[in-house]
Formats: sequence, structure tokens, C-alpha cells
Amino acid sequence: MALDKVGIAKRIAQELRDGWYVNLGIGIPTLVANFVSEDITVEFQSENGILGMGPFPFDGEEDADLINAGKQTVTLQPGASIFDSATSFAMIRGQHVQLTVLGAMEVSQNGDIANWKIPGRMVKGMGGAMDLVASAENIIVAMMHTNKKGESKLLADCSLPLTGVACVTRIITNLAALEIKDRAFHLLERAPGVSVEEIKAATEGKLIIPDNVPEMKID
Amino acid sequence: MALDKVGIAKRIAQELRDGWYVNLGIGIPTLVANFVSEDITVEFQSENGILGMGPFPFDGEEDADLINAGKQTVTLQPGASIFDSATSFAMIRGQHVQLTVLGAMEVSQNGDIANWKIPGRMVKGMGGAMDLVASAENIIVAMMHTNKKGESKLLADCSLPLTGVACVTRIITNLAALEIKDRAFHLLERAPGVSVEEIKAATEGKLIIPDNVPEMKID
Amino acid sequence: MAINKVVANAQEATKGVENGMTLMLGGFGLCGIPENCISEMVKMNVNDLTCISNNAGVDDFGLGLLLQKKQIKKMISSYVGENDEFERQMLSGELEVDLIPQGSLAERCRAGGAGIPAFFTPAGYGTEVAEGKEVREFNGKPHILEHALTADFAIVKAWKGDTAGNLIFKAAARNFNPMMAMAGKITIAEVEELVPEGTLDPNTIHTPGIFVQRIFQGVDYEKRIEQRTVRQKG
Amino acid sequence: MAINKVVANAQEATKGVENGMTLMLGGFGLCGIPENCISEMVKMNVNDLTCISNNAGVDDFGLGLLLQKKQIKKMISSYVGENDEFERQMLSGELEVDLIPQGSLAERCRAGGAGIPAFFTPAGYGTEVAEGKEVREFNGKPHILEHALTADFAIVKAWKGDTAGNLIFKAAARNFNPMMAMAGKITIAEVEELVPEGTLDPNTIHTPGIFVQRIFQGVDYEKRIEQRTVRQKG
Repeated sequence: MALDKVGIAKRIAQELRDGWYVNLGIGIPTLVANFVSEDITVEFQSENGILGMGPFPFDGEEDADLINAGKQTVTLQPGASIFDSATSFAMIRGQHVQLTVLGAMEVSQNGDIANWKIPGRMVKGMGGAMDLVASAENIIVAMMHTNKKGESKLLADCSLPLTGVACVTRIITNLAALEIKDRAFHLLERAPGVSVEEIKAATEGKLIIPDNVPEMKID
Repeated sequence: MALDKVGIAKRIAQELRDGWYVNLGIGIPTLVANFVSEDITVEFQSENGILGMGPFPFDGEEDADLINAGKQTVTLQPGASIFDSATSFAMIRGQHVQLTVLGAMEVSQNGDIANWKIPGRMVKGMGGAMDLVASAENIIVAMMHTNKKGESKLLADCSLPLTGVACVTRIITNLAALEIKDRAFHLLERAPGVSVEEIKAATEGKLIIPDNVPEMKID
Repeated sequence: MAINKVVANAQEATKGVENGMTLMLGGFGLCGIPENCISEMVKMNVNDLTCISNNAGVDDFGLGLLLQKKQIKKMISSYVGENDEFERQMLSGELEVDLIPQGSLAERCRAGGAGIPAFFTPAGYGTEVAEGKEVREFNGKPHILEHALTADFAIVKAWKGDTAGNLIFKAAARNFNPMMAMAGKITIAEVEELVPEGTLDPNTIHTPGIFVQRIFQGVDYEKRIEQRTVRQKG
Repeated sequence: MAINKVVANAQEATKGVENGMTLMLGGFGLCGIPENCISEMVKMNVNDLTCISNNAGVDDFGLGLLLQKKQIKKMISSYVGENDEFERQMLSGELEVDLIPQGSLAERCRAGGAGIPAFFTPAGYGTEVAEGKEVREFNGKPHILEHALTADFAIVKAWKGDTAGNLIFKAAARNFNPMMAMAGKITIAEVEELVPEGTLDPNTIHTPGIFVQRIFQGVDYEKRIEQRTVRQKG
């Protein structure tokens, strides 16, 4: 069975390592914070100026002055700090953040990503995504394997305006976990109950399938 | 009678205007703070990270963590603020400081200044002087008109390595107040009891002498 | 005594804001926006503005209020979702829009205030953002040259401020406010609480008063929350 | 819980500092210098160091202690007066010296930490500092291209710090410390007072913990005053 959004978030949470600072994008990536292993310590960076972001506040304790990059009310963890936007992107551009997780409309086998514009139809802007993808060493894309029309989002080349070039290192979709290297998607794991054939059918770009493709372990 | 250092500082203090932020260099410039008119409000910036610098502390109240750019113990005025060196030079480079007063070894009729190095003999470094002179719109040099050997420090061209090019707008010496424009020193005022002839003799660079050269008024 | 920057209110603070000017406005979403000055500019009916702001407000709040009345000619922003009127004006071509990566926007404002005319950044390389810009490799990685931004007026919102113009922001309402304060030819700060000089600890100031030309205590802050997300106790 | 950066002492903090490395050291004059780590490096007898520091200490304190023992191969500074041994080594050619305008030094450190590989500044145009550097005009004024600085270790001194590595500096002891903290591959912070996470107000942090890899509470701070200037009461 393909993963739902929560399942994708749970699988991404397995990629976190002790001592990492992590920036989570809007949407599925935000959910990752709920599934961090108790064995590790990570801190979440929000590009509007927070390090050590905590969960949503209890009802009635929201503070209009304390929001995340998705404009949601949040809280601070002990040891948190606040800073301006220039310092926030100094952290990002200066590679002090170990992992960036973000959504995408398209990813190419070269690691290009498109997620900010559909010409003539939608232009919300890139926000901090272009800085994040141009800077981070370790970028995981969280997305559905196909779009609403059933078309693959893992392409030979992106058709939409790019957010960044040759930057995505890993993709976790509802169907699979994949690594990008040598201009190809390398299949790492299948979602529970999903066959290699299904993944192959849903992937337009070059897909490298090893002999053994284990099934994800999701709690 | 030629001015002493205190006299030069008093004359420079007359150049201050209400509402100005002012950076005072080491030496004679530092003394200027003692002679600010009570009719105006200025704030002193110290490039090591202080705005609103006050006088020396009372004996016994010195704080090793509160020094000025000359490494002297100082105090803070009400309304003061502290910041890092990058922000300090953002203020300077970004032209938020209205006046810079600094010493010099040589000034040329073009407004070039040399004050950081004597090749083979002395190299203390430029400190913040190069940033200050490259950025400020309004730079007053405070210095003796001649060096210890009696040679003019107001030259056609500087002989020492430059600190900045075409940047000095005004010079206050022990003998005179001068403005620099159109590649010449323009005599504005004589020090009390000093003749135009004395100034002429002590100035190597091109000196423009108007018909009437008033005497400075120093309290 | 420090230099006194106090003006009476938003009306006095925005004196001199004229048609065709470029403004910077602090805030991220609706968090930390200068509500009083925005309302005042709606009243003033000043037009043809170029607004530099990370976002463009929502339909009926923040910069959305100026958009409704078509007072804005051009927006320079990083993210402009959450605003239907904005999208309509942009897609119809009524509104010019220059979209900039958020980090480049922040750094370009800081550069404008800091006398750095241009700098290299990797953000946007290989994308539309890089079109027409100089590309240069550093440490084997391509970067693009970005230029400083400045504004006729920078309008920021702080939590506390003193008569000397020193500002302290609260939590994530800090965001773009400090850099924009640096980059305005004239910087207006509206604050929730205005205190006498000497009241704020000099060591805790976020924006030194030198960057602020006018300060006033704002009134009636709505501080609207865009996405009220909560969890239940127990 | 936040990521814990605490190490026991200067010895543990400076583990990995090796001959030939490039170090950044915070401080202005003797104000805000990492006294404990400097002492430790004198003991370690680590050599051929390139030290990036605004100043070079005095003969018998601060970086002067490393100079005395000829542990420094090269200094990158803005002002190096007040130190006879330094001047001797420099004029004799034993010590390489790269003098940089103070504002460019601060900005180059910040750039190194912020992923900005290079930027334009007017400082130094037309002087020795500009030799071999690209010159470009912006707004009718010539600027030179300056490159980012980074270091194998950045060693800073703060007033208070918490276990998460967050730092608060005191008064003018802040100076270069925050930018250098950003620019170290490994950043060591020694603090006068180390407190548990959650103790410091997040809104008052000068250096967020993300920039600090190791933190410890220093001992026996001398905090020497270079120029004790006072006035008399009444």
C-alpha cells in the first residue's frame, strides 16, 4: 500500500541524525517534526528566524509574534534562539543546517527541482526555497510520486521553471525512497506492499533498480 | 599663537551639528568630545561596537569589557547601544555616520590621506581608517600643520602609502582651518595670532588664499 | 542625551511619502508588519508605490489594503501566495512583480544599509532569477552577483523602542525589520511601547538608533494570525 | 531538548588544533579575547599557525603569548600596534602579516560564515590593499572585490552561554566574536558563565547555538585593561 502523507513524514524522520539542524518546508515536511526518534536530538530551523522550533502551542496560548515559515503559530524549545532574516539565511547559505526537507512539483534525474511557479497559472514565489536548495549539501524532497493527473513527477528533465540545479540528493514519495546520482534515480526502498513494477511505471526519468529492493520499515 | 591639541579639538567641535553621529579617531580627535556645545546633541560612535559613547569612567568604575577603539576605558550615555564589528562598519560604510574626525601623517591637495604606514619603519595597520575614509561624506583631519622636522604635512601629493583617495573635505591644524576642493587647499581661517604668511610657508601643496581670512574664534 | 527621534503618530511619521516612491516594509506574512503606517498610507492615498516586502499581506490586511486600492505599482517580494487580489493584478499585468529568493532579499537589504553595493550568492543559479546576472565560480560552485536594495522610506515595526530610536523586536516578528531599518534613506519605526532613553539595556538592542530617523508608539494593533495552529492539552 | 555542545575545558575544546592550521580569534585589543584557549595553545605548543584576529595582543598577553613562542607563522589583522615583539618579527620577516581594513575584516568573516564568497566594498580603493583586486564602479564610486574568510577553528569568548551553544556577549567585548563564530569550521566558545538550556531569553541571544560546536566555562579570567583612562569624581 502506498504511503500517505504521514507515512512519508515517518520515513523521512528515519533520515535524521543526532545533532543535526534541520529545515522543514511547508506541507508534508512540516509533519516530520512529529516523528523524530527519541534516541536523537535535532533542532528545527525556521527561515523566518527561529532555531529550536517546538510544536504548535496549546489552544489559547498562540502568539501572533511567534510563527514558522508557513505562518503557523508555533512554540520554542528550551535552548531556542531568535534572529533576523539575514542571519537566518547566513545559517542556510553558510551550510550550518545539515538537512533540508522540502516539497516539489517536479524533480529531474539530474537532481534539478521545480516547485515555485507554473507559468501563466500560479506564481506564489520561491520564498526561501532557492536559497535552501542552492546551499544545502543534503536535500530530501518529500512528495507524491505522481501528480493529480497521474503523471510522473520524477522526470528526465523538469518542464517547469527551476528552483535549483543538481541539488536534490534523495526523494521520499508515497511509493519509494530514491537516491539521485550519476544522472539517474536509484531505487533504495519500496513503500510497504508497493512493487518495483509500480514504481517503474510511475517514474518517467531514468530509474536504476538494484537486484534487491527492500521494503520500507514504517511504524 | 598656534593652537595646541586642545585648541584644535575646540575648533573641530565647532564643526559639529545637532543630530549628528560622529566617529572620532585616536589622539586629538578623541579630545573633541570634551568640547561639544550644550546647544546641540550628537552621539559618538566607536567602531569597536558602541553608539552613544560617554566620557571616561570615574576612578574605580572601569570595566575591561567597555573600551573604545583606542582601547581606553569609557562609559555609555543613556540611549547607547552595543553591536558587533560587522554592524559597526555597516553604519560607517552605509554612511549613517555624519562626520569622521581622524589624524593624519600627510594630506594631499586632492584630499588623499596617509596615516597608517611608514615603509620599513612603522606598520601599525590601518585599523578602521580605510573603511572610514572610503565611506564618509564628511571627513575632517585633525593634525599639526608640519611634522617634527618642520616639514609640511599638507602636500601636493602624499609620499607615504595612502589610506584613502580624494576623501578629506576639511583640515584643522594648529595653524589654520582649510577646505579641500578643486585640487587645492582653500584657507578658511587662521589660528589666533597666526599670519597668512606663516600658513603659506608651512603649506607645500597648492594653497588658495581668499582676500579676507578671518581669525578662528576659540573660547 | 541621545538624539531624539520621536514623532507624534503615523501621520507625522509618514510625512514625505510621495507617489512613485520605493518603500521597504518589514514583516513576514502578517507577523511584525507596520500596521499603523500601512493604514495611514491607505488614508493618504499615495500611489504608484514600489514596495519591497517579503510578502504582500492577505486580501484584507497588511499590504493587501494598499493592493485593494491599487496604490502599489510594483512589488519586490519572495513569496506572494495567500492573496487573491495580488494574484489577479499580477496575472492581468496591472501589477509588476519582481520575485527574489528570500535569503537574497534579506541580504540585499542588509547590503543596501551596509554600503556593500553587490555580493555573490549561489541562490538562484540556473533559474529565471539568474537571467541577465553575472555568474562566477567560487570554490567550484557557480554564484550570481546580486545588488544592494535601498528605499526612500523603510517602515518597520518593533516591540519596544526608545526615544533615541533603539529597537527591540519580539520573537519571530523580528524577521526583515532590522535589515530594512538599515536600508531606508528615512527609516520609520512604529513600536508597541515607546520608552525614555536609558530604559533599554544597551546590550539587548536589536536595531541601534542610528538606523532610525522617526519613531512613534503605534495604536490599536490587531496582530492578525494567518494560520492559527494549536494542539489540545492532555 | 537542544543539541548539547558542552566540553569540559580548554584542553578538550582545543582538541584537533594542529600545526599549520588557520584560526580566527575574537576580541578587540585585549577586550573579549579567549584567554583560556590561548593559554592552552601555548601549552600545546602548536605551531605555524595563521591567526585571523583584529589585533595581535600585547607583548605578554593575548596573542602576544603565542608570538613570544613563535607559534604564529602569519597574522591577518587590521591593527597591530602596541606589541614590540610583533613589530620586531614583522620587520625582520619572521612573521608574515596581512593587514586588512577593519570593516573589511569583519565583513569577510561574516561572509565566510554566511556563504557569501565575495562582495564589493569601497574600503581600500586606491591603496596597497587594492593591489591585485578587481575594481568596479557602483553609483559612480570605485569599489574593490573582497573574498570571504573562513578558519579551521574559530575561537571566541562570550559572557554567558548555554549548553545549546547560544552566546551573549558583554558590552564592547562583543566586537569580532559573533562573525568569527559564524566562520569557523569548528567554533569553540569559552564563556564566563555556562548555564543550562532554557535559561537565556531566546530573544536576547547574540550568537545562536548553531554556530558553536564546543562550549565550556572558562576559568581565571584576567581581563586586562590596555588603557586605563578615568576621571576624578567632583
